[in-house]
Amino acid sequence: MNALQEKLAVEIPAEDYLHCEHGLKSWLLTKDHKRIGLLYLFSILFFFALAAFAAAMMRAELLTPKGDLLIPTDYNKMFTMHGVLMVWFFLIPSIPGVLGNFILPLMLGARDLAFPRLNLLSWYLFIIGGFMALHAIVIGGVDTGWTFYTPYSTTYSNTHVVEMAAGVFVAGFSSILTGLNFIITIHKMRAPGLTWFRLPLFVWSMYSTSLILVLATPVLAMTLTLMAVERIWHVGIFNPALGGDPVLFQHLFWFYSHPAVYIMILPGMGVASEIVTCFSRKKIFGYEFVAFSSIAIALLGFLVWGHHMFVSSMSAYAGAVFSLMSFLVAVPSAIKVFNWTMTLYKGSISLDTPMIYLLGFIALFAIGGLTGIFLACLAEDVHLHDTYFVIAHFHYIMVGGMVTTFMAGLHYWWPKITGRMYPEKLGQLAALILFGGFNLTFFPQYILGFLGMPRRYHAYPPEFQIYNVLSTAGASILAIGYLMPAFYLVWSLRNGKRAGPNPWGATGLEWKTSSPPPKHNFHETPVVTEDAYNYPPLID
Amino acid sequence: MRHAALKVQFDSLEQQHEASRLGLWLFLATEYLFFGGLFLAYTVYHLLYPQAFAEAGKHTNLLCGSINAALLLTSGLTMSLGVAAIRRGASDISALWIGLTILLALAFLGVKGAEYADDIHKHLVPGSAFALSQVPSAQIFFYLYWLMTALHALHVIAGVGFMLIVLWLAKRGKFSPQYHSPVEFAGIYWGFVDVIWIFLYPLLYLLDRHT
Amino acid sequence: MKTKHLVLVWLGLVAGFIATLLLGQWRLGFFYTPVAVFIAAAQAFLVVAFFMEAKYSSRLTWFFAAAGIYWLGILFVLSLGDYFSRAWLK
Amino acid sequence: MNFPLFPPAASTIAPQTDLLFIVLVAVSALVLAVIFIPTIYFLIKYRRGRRVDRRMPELPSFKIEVTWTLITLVIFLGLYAWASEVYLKIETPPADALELNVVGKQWMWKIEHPEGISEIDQLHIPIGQNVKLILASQDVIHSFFIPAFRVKEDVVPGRYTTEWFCATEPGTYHLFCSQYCGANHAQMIGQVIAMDPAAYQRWLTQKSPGVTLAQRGAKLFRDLGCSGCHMGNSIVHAPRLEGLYGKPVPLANGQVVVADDTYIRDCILTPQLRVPGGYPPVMPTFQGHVTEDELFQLTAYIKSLATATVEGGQP
Repeated sequence: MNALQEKLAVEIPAEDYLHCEHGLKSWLLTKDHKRIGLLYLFSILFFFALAAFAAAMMRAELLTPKGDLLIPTDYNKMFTMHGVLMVWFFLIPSIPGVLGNFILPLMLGARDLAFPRLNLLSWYLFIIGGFMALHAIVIGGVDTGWTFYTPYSTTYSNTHVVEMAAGVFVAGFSSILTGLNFIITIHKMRAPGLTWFRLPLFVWSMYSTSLILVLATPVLAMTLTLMAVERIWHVGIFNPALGGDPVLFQHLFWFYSHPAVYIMILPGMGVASEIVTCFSRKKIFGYEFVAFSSIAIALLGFLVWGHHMFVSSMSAYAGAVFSLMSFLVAVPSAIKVFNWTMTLYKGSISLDTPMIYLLGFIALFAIGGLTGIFLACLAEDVHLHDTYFVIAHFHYIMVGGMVTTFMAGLHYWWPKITGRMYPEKLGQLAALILFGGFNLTFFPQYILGFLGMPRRYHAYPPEFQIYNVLSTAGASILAIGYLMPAFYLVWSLRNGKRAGPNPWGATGLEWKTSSPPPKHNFHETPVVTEDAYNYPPLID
Repeated sequence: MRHAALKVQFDSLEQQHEASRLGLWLFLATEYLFFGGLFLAYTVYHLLYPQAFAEAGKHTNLLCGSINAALLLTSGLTMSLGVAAIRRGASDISALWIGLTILLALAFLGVKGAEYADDIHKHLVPGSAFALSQVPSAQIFFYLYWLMTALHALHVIAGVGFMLIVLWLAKRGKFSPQYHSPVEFAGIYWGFVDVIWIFLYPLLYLLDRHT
Repeated sequence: MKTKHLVLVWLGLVAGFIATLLLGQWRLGFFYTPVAVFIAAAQAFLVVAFFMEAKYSSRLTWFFAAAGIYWLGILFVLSLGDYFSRAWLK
Repeated sequence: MNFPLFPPAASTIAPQTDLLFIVLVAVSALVLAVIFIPTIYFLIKYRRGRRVDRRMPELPSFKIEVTWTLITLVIFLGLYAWASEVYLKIETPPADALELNVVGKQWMWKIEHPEGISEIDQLHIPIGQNVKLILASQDVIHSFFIPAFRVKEDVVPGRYTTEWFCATEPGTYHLFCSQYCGANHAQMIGQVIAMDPAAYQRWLTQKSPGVTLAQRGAKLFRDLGCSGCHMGNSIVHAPRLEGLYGKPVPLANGQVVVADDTYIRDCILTPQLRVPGGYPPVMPTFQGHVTEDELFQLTAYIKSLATATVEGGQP
């Protein structure tokens, strides 16, 4: 980019994607990936707020050992609502739907995704699915847990299971179409010169994520169909009275739902690689290893689902195979963490808000990943399975990992999305509060789990109380950490200082266009001549 | 000059065509994983209850199933001939072949409907009035039979819809030897519908048929 | 693609269909299913390669087609692994 | 205010899994140190604006990558092998175990002792003795979890699962249902009371109802009409059950199965599934007519016939 263009871009671009069209219709019928990304942002935040409310109710109930705030059924509906909304309507679409949609075509130097209309359809399917799930909650709720285990879901629960499953089913097709769109875009829409090994690592991680979205989600769709038909028809293949095996449901369910965990964490890892390099002004250490570890996670991640079933009466030999695979899938994650750490070496590190979130992520993800090893250990899992240890572990991965990187990415690309900077000091403070609150909420749950407190209990023996009190206290702090950005980010929309095309001095094509970008991203198709993260060498 | 069918995000018709075709193939990969759940259930219960499956498998309508297999295999040919014709620029002949494919598909659905009526008449619907309730787990076979064939029939219907749209576009003169992606895609999709039936046929109609 | 080739492919499919049908009348018992699935796989290959024109498409097409089969294979092998080995430990 | 860190450890398995746990914690702490200490050091040393030598030396990065991959892999494989070995112990009940029957139903546990004692939400066991639980569910999936023994197994409707342990310390321990099972899942809890063998014997004699599980099964066997075909001089050609339990049974389809608890259960519920060779498949199903408790009673009765001989007539 020459100096004149640079100067032009700093001035407010008249034709940016936010201002080129006006009115509700221009948003609801948009095919612009950037606007669709924002549609996703608003919708997932809405579902996040609802799911967080459910979590708050649960934490309040668990302050005391007796079940005194909610009746048991309502508590069960709360954790089901929390799980379903968080997993399918917040975590899975969060980074792909918002940041992936917005940033991926920009990073590739493309004018849009390969199938913009399909992209809009994905959002509508997501919204329809979401409102079907909400409808199920409003008309009385569902009490099966997000896992829908048979035969409870098919025969014994008298709540609105079918409606809820239908909502998830529809949202699943939204995931499939998004993943498909991303894969084809990455294959076919790269700018000239942008070879595979020049791609930013965020693109690699989105590619791996999309593979899982595309290939695992259909199995979930079929599993939920089988479950719902069995519930409606009163006959089915999971019914033990007909010779059916409820454990088959678990195989099918976890074939999707374990890889789904990688749908949630892989995009976060991609964001991490972007931010670590930008704020240490360095090439990533071991680019190929980080890139291929994403693919390895996508491939190996499909071989480990049985570790959710070690005590389900599955064969012990199958358990041994699944356990081995679970250890192996942890290796690529470890590689990534080591590489991020090594990237800091001899860097020029600046602790801006995204970087603070990101360092928090590395810590939380490391703890979450290591405790995953506990659960992959067959003998240890027998004791820890279905206790709060599992809850703590996956919240470290999903909230500590995914949500923290989502916040990191949102702050990192916020100037690109809106053209404005947020107040830096407040951002840093919020990131620290989030880190502290998170640990206080979830670390005690590891101990609770080891002591033997089962999950999904609304009442518990009194000796567990102290850790539950700590956890609830932490949740209150965590809530502040989440609410702060909601205020200062909105404030920045009008009052933030103008960002210019590249406020962080980062590499990557998304920073080579104006902020906010024009409707078709680039005035001229960019040509790539260098590797990713080609920061100038640091002397001192 | 940009071709009228070239979308803004693409640079050339070739890029657009290749992207869309890959997208379709990837979509079909999700489709067979979708069916995969059912096939897995079928395999598991076939292994657990071989006798029940053999016994229950005798009661499906072999004649209807075989006619339908022949119809679908042939429709695969007619559809491919339709694609080959449009590529030569013979859009009228192409429309004829696609029309014939639609007729074969409708015949398939007709036979399937008659077969369903017969199955219902013979109480082969799992539930309290199930005819083979003395055979343990025979209900599982028929439950899978109904789900698999119904799901396949839905795909046949979707395929017919796809082909009707293609015919309508062809009638409006949208296709040329340079641009005829929708015709080709309808052909690919129809091939998938064929493949599913190729697997369903022996699994549902030919278990233990010797007399 | 030439009409002649397409008709040949169709004849191959019909041959597979008749083989499936005739083998079904034989006393193969439980072994019928693997044999029939093998024939079906051959037929499916013909359809995918010729009717769906994968043979004349880019390698990426094959990659996507194979990816789905690979993941389907994982689903089958690991799930069935459980069912086969359940009786081993008593 | 106290902060408990360890649950009571009161079975032979507990010290083994706890050792594994401690090693896992130590390995985790080590890995975290390897990540956190350099990170913090780099953050301070290479803070932007500080004047330090930032020239990147030529690192053998491929070797570094391979090294830490291999180290991770070796540690993981070691942990894997160790944990799997302990797991196989947990999953393999010893042959000499005292067998108790457990039925889980929404939302209670019912335990049946062979002596005829039934307990609700309480499990009395002797210490120093291997105990094997045969678990059945009347409705949904439950899970029988005793934290102090570090064991748990899902209770799956439609079949039996097993769980075993050997208690080492007398005391009262928690019993939890750990697989979500509906509204009152959190109330599906109870106590495991581990006792000295002598105290256990006293408890048995004190609580004994005078009728054993097998005797209750025998009554049921007559009431349900089973004896009409399987006993005495019946006109129906049905297999005799004396001496059956634990023996191989040739089936009509040529297979051979061992007549264990699962086989007996299957024969009562789905008699057509595995018909013994030489008998017509005429037995009606008892699916829906017998509860899981009753199945245990009938099985106990058939077990008690294992050493009996057929009276009057050929088998």
